[in-house]
Amino acid sequence: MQIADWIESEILNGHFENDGKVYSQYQLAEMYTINPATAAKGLNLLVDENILYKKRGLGMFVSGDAKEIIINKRKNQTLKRLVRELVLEANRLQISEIELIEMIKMANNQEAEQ
Amino acid sequence: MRVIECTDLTKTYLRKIVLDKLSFSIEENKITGLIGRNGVGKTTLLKIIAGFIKETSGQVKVFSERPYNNLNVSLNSIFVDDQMSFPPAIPLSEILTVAGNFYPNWDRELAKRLFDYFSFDPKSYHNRLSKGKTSTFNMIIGLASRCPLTIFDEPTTGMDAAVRKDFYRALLKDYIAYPRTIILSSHHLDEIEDLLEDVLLIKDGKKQFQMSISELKEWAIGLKGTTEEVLNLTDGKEILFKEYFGVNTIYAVVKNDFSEFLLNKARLVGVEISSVQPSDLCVYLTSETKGGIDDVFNKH
Amino acid sequence: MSLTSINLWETVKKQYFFKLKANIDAFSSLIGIQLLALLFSFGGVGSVGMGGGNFSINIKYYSADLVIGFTLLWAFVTAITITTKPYRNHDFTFVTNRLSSSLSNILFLLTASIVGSITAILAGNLLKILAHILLDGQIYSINTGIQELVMGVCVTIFYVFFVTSIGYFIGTLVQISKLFIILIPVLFFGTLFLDASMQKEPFLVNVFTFYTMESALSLFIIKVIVTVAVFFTAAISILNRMEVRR
Amino acid sequence: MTVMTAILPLVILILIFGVFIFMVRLAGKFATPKVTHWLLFLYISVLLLGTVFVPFIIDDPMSQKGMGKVVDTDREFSDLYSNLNKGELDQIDAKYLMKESSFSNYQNQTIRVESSNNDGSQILIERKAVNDDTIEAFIFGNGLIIDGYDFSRKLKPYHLELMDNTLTINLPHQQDINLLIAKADFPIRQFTGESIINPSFSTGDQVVYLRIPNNLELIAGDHVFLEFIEK
Repeated sequence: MQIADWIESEILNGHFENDGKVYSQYQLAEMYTINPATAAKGLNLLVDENILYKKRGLGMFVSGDAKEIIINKRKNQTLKRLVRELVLEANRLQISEIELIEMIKMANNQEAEQ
Repeated sequence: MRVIECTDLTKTYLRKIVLDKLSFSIEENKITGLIGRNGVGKTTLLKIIAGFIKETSGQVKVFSERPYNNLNVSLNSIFVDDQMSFPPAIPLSEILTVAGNFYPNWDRELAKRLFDYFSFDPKSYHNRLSKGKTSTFNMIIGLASRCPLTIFDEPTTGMDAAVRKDFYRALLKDYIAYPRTIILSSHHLDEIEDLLEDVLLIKDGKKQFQMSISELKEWAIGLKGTTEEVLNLTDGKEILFKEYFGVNTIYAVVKNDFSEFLLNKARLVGVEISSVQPSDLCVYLTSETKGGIDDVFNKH
Repeated sequence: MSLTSINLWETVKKQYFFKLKANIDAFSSLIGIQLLALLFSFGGVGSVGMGGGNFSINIKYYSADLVIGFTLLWAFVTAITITTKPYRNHDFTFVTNRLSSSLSNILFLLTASIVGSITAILAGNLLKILAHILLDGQIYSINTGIQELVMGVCVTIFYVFFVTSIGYFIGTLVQISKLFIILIPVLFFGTLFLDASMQKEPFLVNVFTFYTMESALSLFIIKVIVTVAVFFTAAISILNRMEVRR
Repeated sequence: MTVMTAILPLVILILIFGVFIFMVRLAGKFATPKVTHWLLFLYISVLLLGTVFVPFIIDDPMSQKGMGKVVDTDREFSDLYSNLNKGELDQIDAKYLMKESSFSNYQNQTIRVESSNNDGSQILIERKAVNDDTIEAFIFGNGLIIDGYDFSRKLKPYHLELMDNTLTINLPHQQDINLLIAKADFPIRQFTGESIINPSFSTGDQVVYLRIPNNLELIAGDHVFLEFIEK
């Protein structure tokens, strides 16, 4: 559901503030040349995860704690999956756990310098 | 309100069953993709819906009326395909005016702008257009007529990629502005996937399935890994498609009714899990052999 | 999306004007045909030779007979062509059902008959003038007054429309199966030769005289109208069951 | 041979049909709508022009040129003959008088009348009361009625020749008359009963009417039937 992911990242980098209005399904459909129903489904997904809430007749709005929900959702889903794949790849290359941690630390430092 | 309702629709041509007890219905103001292999009866179905040919048995209702020889159905629907024929004596610009007389919701402005955008010469004649140009012109007629039921039967034959993209975008924009029921019969499901809301898949004259595009995207799952790992994961399940890679790795497609737990376990064991594109899924579901064209080559 | 509805006659009207525009080249071939007929009838439509004691008389008759004959042929061919698949498919691109398509065809054929008849009769006049100017000899005109002209046009319209109904019916039969393309001529010439060889008055000749020898105008009109109605209704009911744009 | 004649019309018919289809196809192909509109407009205007001018060019009805519509040919013939027999020339319509001539100061006592028409000609003789040595000759004819219209004007009258005492009546040499007649079209003819195949055609002979001086003696030559009028 690229629509849902896209809106989440837009919220994370602040394009949609809290309680701000989000694009309607038709605007999204227009932008992405996708069927409005598909866009609506994406929006409803976010409503189920109460990242967004619906005001009857007005459209979709970013809920207050949208950011936190997205962050820990991504944390225990996407981040965990990436870590698992990391570990798997390390086993295949017979890299010990210590070495792996070392590599993560190095990467972290490089990231911190930027 | 259901625009189209078919129950046990059957059509036979000289003892060859083309449609075999096909039942489905299409809701109002939805874009439905009619997908199926060549000669599976898509065009026949559409011509029955448009009221051009008679059903052998079963029942068809369009706008809750039998479409055959029905004036109101003809007024509120338009059938666009590459055999759409216009009188040779009428130049293109005049065909637009004629269409304007016939269709109540005809948008002259839109037709004119599309006509100029795709740089048609008003003086030229329909039977002298190239294949792509013909499809483009027919598409303009289909779009501008704004019929409550607009049927496109392989509308993009002969169109180049750019024109196809324009067509899909124009179709969607006009659909958003003036919602109507649209049936798009096509082979390029991958191209029109995003446009569709529902997909109706036909195989051997029967309905394989009818579901929304988003469900279809999560309907099946691809497993790639060592042969015995994948096989024991998928035992007891109907394998829709399998392909062998290298020594003993295999890629198999099955219906996705695994629990999240099982999927994690599989990943741990090194089985790659990937989603299946709807267009590929439809190909797998409608192919005669499980292995696709490779079966032809590795038969011996 | 709100549905609109339409009544039959509105559609027929729209289709009729569409047909006039679409089949314009039928009229250009009408002109070609009539000019050809004029050319052929330059030598006189009929000629009679007589002899008295010491004189011989050669009379050449000039009238629009040949032009009308060719116009009948043209009408027959036009009626057949508009029942063929491409022409019918033109209707089904837009809004139609089989009845409205047939009715607009009939209205078109009526217009063609009227235009064909008027031009044919007037062409007859043209012929007389040209004959007078170009050929030596004084041309004598017997009762070609306005009153005859009008009656001529009306009767010719009936004849042409009568022929179009036959053409339309035959065209429809051919649409049922191509076999009729062979069957109808065989039947037509067959009965002619068969009866002729049996010295019996051929059936078709009787049919022909049934109309052409009818000297009472009102009776003639009734006969033609009834026959036209029969042929067209038969054609319509057949076409109503025909599948289209296979 | 009969098969040939039966087949021939068929072949011609098919030929015409072929030419015809070719014409339709040809006309259809290059005639774009604009051309056709122009063609139609031009053609119709030419036709209308023709219709307007027809009456002026074709002399119609023919009555203006002495060839009026003869209503009842038989009755008219009988009237003609009865008047002739009674010698009342002035009763006869001028259109029947084809030629009038006279031979003055004929001195001889006798005159021999003969004719070169070997089926014989009929001659009416009126003996005048006076001897004025002049012989008047009248030739009457109702020679040619076609479809009820009198074309006898077209016929050349007998040729009279007086040589010393013989009056010879010579038939005009062979005459070929070509007529162009504009007829009603067959749809009209169907109701007016006219026909183009066998037009009603009647021709009577020419009659020679002589007025001779009282004392002139007549000798009947060959091929001649003399009839004297009692007045």
